[in-house]
Amino acid sequence: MLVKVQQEDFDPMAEMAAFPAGRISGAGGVVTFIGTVRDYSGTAEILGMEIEHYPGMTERELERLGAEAARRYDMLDSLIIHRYGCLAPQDTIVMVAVWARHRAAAFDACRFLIDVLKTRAPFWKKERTPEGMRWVTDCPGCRAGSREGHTHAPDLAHYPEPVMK
Amino acid sequence: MLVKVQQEDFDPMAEMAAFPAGRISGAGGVVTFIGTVRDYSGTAEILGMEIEHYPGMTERELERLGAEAARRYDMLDSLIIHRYGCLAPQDTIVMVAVWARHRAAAFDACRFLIDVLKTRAPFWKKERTPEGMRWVTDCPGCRAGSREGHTHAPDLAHYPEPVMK
Amino acid sequence: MIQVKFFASVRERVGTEALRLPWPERGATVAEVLALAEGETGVTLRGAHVLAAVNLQHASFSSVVRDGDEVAFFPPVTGG
Amino acid sequence: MIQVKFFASVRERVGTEALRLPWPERGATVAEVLALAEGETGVTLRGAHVLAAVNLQHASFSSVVRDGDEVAFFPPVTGG
Repeated sequence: MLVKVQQEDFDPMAEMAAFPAGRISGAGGVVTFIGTVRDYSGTAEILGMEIEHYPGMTERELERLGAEAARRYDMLDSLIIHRYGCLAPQDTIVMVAVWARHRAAAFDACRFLIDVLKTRAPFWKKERTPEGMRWVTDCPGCRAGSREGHTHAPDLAHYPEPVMK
Repeated sequence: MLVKVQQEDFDPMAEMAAFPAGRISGAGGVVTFIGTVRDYSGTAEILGMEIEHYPGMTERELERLGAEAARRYDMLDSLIIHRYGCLAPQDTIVMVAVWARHRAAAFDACRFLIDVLKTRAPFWKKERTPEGMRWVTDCPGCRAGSREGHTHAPDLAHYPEPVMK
Repeated sequence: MIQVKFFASVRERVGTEALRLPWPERGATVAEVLALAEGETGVTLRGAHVLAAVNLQHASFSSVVRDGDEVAFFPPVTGG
Repeated sequence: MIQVKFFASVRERVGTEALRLPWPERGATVAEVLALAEGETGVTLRGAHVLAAVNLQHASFSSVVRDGDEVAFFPPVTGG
């Protein structure tokens, strides 16, 4: 597995082309998710985004997720690249690529990785809107403004179940 | 939707970069499947592959599948490229890319497209092995050598159900 | 007139890519076109793994064929 | 000694990125470290949406902290 956490922009296909061929020989396919900065969020216009992260923990958590995906699915290898810092609309934030002998495992593992990355990897987005900066919150309770009525205590011993075929 | 059926090799990321931006504005992500020629099939070594197709019907069928995916999923647009002719191991055979506002629809639609493409688009693979050429058959009955004991009469009025989230 | 096309392993078994069959005045289904093609080529395809298309669309063997249609016979597809 | 780090909206509320707390000889859980940090900074975090990590791994508030550990507090993550 290869994990990169970086400020610099990247070319997803060049990264895939540069992936060590010996580790994915026998691959029948690769499934890739590429996430980009949208220029809207809800009803607000998004002028840009700042992504904060927890250096050290980020890389470690992404590597754990890559290992967990390899344990769960019949895949050959994976590549995860995630940016931090200042991004503009249309910029690439994240890419996840999974090579496998058969496409079902590649789809399952890629989807698993992006799903758990969003719940476990220590990145935080702050959006720049015409009204100013605001932190993105993905918790329905947070969005509703509740502070005490709900909890953020996930069962951290267990990963979410993958989307099975 | 954009469909290309061609003999020439192609660069998946260049094709994605060239996709009309106006048709995918608002995309939060793109899911891509890229299928490549394996250098083995079962126990046999694969030296190369010839892909035959039905000119005219192929394009039409792929366009129908693209329209069906857009009907089923909250996606923005899709790109399908499929090669025919002589291919070598590691060559790209097919790519399917789906842009969507949210990743779930992009994953679902991309997987739907490659799954139904494999059952409906009129392509036929012939593998070159050290023992000679052989047609690929994806039917368990065919693989077992049965000629009369099973049928190939799919219910053509209905597409297979998509893999739902 | 009916234009008949064959693809892949079906083409190889029949030994030709295409045939032209005279239009049978009483009409015909895909199955009947296949029977006519078998008579013309001397190769039996029925019972093998043959799918059909009419005018570039997948079709069942009971589909009705019209004068001028293009009817194709081929094995299960294996693209992707 | 315990190294405490804050990230994102939690960091902004606390007004600092990091604290060093003396190691409490009787030991401590993550919840107790948070209480010590609240005392130090005068900012209440309990009841807000705060998650924790110990030594770069997600941890629950009942996890035991050891001398020299790095304990981090942050809001729910929003990457990807």
